[in-house]
Amino acid sequence: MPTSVPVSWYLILSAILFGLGVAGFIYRRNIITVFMSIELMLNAVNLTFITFSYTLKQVDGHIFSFFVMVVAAAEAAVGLAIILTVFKNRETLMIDDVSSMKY
Amino acid sequence: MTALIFFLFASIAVFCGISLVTQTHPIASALSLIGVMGSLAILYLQLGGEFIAAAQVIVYAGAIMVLFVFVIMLLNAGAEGTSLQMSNFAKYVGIFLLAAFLGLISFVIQAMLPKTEGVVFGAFQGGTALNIGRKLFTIYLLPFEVTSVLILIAILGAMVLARREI
Amino acid sequence: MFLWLIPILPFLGFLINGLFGRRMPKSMVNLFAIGSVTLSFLWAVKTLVGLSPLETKYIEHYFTWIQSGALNISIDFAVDRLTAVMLMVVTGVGLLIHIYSIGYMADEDGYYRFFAYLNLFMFFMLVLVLAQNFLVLFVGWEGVGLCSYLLIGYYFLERFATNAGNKAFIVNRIGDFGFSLAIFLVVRQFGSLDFTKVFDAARPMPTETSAGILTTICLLLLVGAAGKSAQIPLYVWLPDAMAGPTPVSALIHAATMVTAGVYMTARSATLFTHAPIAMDTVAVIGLATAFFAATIGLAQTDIKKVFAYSTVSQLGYMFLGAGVGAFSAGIFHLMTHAFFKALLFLGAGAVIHGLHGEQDLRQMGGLFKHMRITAITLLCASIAISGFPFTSGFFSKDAILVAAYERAPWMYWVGVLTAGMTAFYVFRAWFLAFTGEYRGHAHPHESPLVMTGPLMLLAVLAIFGGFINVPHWLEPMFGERPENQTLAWLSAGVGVIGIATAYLFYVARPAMADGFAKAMNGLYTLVYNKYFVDEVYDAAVVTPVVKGSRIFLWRGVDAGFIDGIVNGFGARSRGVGNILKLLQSGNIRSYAAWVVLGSVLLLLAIGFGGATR
Amino acid sequence: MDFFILSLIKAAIIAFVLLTTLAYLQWIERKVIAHIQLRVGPYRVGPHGLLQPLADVVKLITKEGVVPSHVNKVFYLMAPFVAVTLALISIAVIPFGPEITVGPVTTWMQLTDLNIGILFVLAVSSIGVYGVALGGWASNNKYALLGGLRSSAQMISYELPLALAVASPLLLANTLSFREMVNYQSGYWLGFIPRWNVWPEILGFVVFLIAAFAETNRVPFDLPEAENELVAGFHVEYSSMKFAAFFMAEYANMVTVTAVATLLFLGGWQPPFPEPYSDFVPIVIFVAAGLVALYHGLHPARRMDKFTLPATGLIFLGIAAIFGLGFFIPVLKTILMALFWFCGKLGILLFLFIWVRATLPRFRYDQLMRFAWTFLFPLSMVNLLITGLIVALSSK
Repeated sequence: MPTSVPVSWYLILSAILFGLGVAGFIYRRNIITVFMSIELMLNAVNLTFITFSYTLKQVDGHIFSFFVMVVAAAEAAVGLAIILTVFKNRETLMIDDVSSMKY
Repeated sequence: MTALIFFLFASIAVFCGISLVTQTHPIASALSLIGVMGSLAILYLQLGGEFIAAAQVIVYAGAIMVLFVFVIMLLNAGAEGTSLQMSNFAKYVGIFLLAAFLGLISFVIQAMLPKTEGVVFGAFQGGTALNIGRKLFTIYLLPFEVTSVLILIAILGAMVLARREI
Repeated sequence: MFLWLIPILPFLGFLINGLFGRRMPKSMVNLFAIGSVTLSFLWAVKTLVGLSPLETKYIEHYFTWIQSGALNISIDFAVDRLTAVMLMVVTGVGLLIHIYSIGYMADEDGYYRFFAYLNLFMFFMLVLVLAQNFLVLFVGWEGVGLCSYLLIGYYFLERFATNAGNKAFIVNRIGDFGFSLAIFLVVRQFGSLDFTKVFDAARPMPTETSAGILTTICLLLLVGAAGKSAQIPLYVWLPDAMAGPTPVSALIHAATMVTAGVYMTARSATLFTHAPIAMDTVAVIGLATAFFAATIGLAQTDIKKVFAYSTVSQLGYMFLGAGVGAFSAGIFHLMTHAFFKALLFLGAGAVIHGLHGEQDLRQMGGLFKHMRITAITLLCASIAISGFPFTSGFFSKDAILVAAYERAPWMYWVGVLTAGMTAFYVFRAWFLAFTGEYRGHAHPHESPLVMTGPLMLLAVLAIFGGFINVPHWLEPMFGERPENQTLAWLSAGVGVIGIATAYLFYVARPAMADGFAKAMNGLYTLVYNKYFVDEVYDAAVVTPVVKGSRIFLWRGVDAGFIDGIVNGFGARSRGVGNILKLLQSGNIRSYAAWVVLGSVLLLLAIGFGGATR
Repeated sequence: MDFFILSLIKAAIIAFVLLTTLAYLQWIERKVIAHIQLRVGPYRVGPHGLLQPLADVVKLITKEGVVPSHVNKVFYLMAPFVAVTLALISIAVIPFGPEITVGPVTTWMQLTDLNIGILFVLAVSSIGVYGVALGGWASNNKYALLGGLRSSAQMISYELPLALAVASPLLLANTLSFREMVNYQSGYWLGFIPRWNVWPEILGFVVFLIAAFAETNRVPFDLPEAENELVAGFHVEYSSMKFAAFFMAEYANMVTVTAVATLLFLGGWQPPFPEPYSDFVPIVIFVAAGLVALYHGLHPARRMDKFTLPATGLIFLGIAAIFGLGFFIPVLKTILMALFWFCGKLGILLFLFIWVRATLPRFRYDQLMRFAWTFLFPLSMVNLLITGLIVALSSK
């Protein structure tokens, strides 16, 4: 067991989490779960921001991830309101059933 | 010690991430996501982001995910049903492709950052609330204000969506 | 010193009146319009008192406006002695005219609009005057042009008013084109637009005996100045500009805006003195304009037209002064001219107001007993413009003429002749309006105090304004000027002769004028019709441009080519969209899959690209 | 590894004291409410029911843990665990006193200090809602679900004014660490008014207290467990130790918020009187209490008093003697004085909680939400603005 891990491992962890988020986004059919997959991807990106911030010894990455959080909060507020509205009108949370927005 | 913490929480994060994708019930997924966020917060701490770790817990786990759980409970969303409507072929090929892709990315990352020294706790002290506040309210003042407007718009949007019969 | 307060105050007045004036009572509109200008005037006075004796230039830097490469243009305001004179003229005369307008515009529609425009004009004029670089000056320059356009077309329901506005605007564009070219050349030559930097760089340059870069710049500046200050050949818009309300004619088209060209020339004196060819051109154009416009003025029957041509003529004097190197005399004449010409216009306005809109001199006469104050104040202005000894015109005009004599005696003689004509046509107008029998049908009455008050103040200034020794005040900037008592008295004498002739023709022997006109029938027709310049321009420039635009630009380029491109793009896009829309399945997960596919391909490309590099 | 041993010792002390306190807090609550309502409260087990908590613990542990068949087992079992863990964890960053030196060891009377201690407490309290929400949802019972829903909505709503109220003293003191916050509040205006944040931040203090009542699901904001509407709300399906865990979590939360209030607004362990006088206060109080107890022991009203009251009096006198001993041992004095004042303030605030529970009726749910969003939130906002203005004006 090494006493410390290289920075790149954090990035790989982030990539894994991002990949899992993508997989969730594509495989899952429940809108809420899909939404949570997006949050997982955002979190993965935040991890890279923090990691690079550490590598470059600059605090800017923290601020970016702070902004990501704020945007995620706004997104969650609006997104969940949309989900509520969709559920109210269609009685479903399955994403494949909500497909009338097409050509 | 650093490595131990990293492996512990990284594996928790990955495990919770897999659980998020594979659990059939949304609330289980939500709790898995909270697990990911919590372990990421620990990793942030390790990387010197004490403020952002606290913000991660407060904003993500404490506010956003509570909202998710709240909505799941409100809609009383049940399990998704066992079949993901995915043929076995797609499932296994997908998993294989994902694994292959992640391997590729890992390889690229390792190739791009070949000789980075290990992460040491405390090597970066710049993530204090003081430093972040300094930057946030000087260089990043405009983005900050813009995001505050964005939040305002989001609040209004949520209110409109929730209130009116659409 | 908060120089920015001086222009900003009228701007605030403009904002308030422009945005809310429609719903405000007139007293409120008055309060904001007059109040803002009053405060601006007081602040200007306070600033100048605080800065006196103003030996050097006082500059205030506000912020960087344009930063591009080596070019750095900032918003700066500055005050030196030249600006001080202009500031006093603009805010002082402007204030009087604002007050006068309360009475004159009392019954007009769009009262708030008028004052809003007037305040906006004050703002831009003050920006122009306070500017510390060419670009800010240009902003003010264009702004006053805009306000001039808006105010000429103030009666926009009348066809001739909008036409006159358009004419003024378009003719000014030609001048502005020259001015912008001059600015570009200044940037190219000096790398800066800041007055101090440009002039400091120009000062050590040798005087150009043949056409060089400075001469080019100065000639282009002259084009701009000729457009704004109505010099040959771009003077045609000014007489038509009389379509606007009379206070506008007084403020913009006599006292302030049209003198911007003179101001700009004086401001660029350093450049001009290094380009003698340009100087001579300025002088010749000024003299020609002065003479030419004066002859037209002899035969006009519209009282405002007479004064309009008089303005063109007097502006010619100022250019003559600048052209012969007597910048201070030019500025001096600018100031005195602002007094007496504003007075002339305001007096004419009072007459028109008293006659319910009548402007034709032939429909007036014998008004002296009906409107004594107006008559007397107009008389003051008339003797001032005639150069009667010890009135303001006497000092300023003679300063120019003496300087012209130093340069070339023939210029002096032409100038003196013009002075005589000036005296003649101004007094012709006065006699026609105020003496003899009343020939019109309206019921003349004296104007209210709010109008006569400014008239009386201006009358005092017109008579005694000459004792303000502006040339001496400006000496540090433009050097000393020669004096010559004999020449001065000579030109004054010619002025008196002009007055006497007018008296002879229009009071003592009224028949003589008609007889004279009949005797010189051809010449009279030519002059009466303003040498047919408008008609020539119309045939030579306007008609070809309009026809060419209609046939080639509109039908050919716009409808055929540009619309064709746009419509073609639309049609192609629709075609492509018809195919691409098949991707829009409405299934979000398939969208996501596409996005993932795309990003994976990108990543792979980056990965392999990075590997091969 | 000195650090680990030291931390372990401190953790053990704090855990022991805290858990005992939690148990006895419930006894105190029952007693106080009983006396307010003119009852005697627990009386049978031990003198004046003093051993009641012990009996309760024994009862709860030995009771059969029923897991209903319709629940979602994993989350059902997880919920009380989450609740109690999160409630206890934030005590780790609460300092009880200043730095002390006992023999060779110099340490703070605090388990661990974070630069962002206050944020840590906020973070933990913000995820504390999961215990309740999860319990309500996993019970698969409509009353429990409603309780869980109410609690999530209520806790996220009241967290806003809470956080904003916390932000004001942070602005004043310019720090996120509890220690520095307390240090900032040391000293006296005019020599006798303590420089506590509660004076400039009286509005923030009131907002904080109200929001704290809601955060801890206490009366008058105990909608999640409103007995008469929801039977018992989110913990209706819980029994034995799992039920006790929720209870413990509630009391632990109370202790935490009162401790935070003490540290942020009431000067932590700083005495309210200048140094020489404050040292005598505890001795006087304990001696007086001991004498009163002895006096009543000599004139017993009830049978047992003959024995218990003199004993209590003697214990009080003994405590006074220990305080007196502090005059000769500086370390002891530092520890005792800090603990005395900190616990005194804590006790007063806790008494306030109990008092309010005994007197105020419960809100209706819509009133509760409207109160949070249309009154408390703007009020805390205004307070923050005023504080910011004060700081901005006085910093020059």
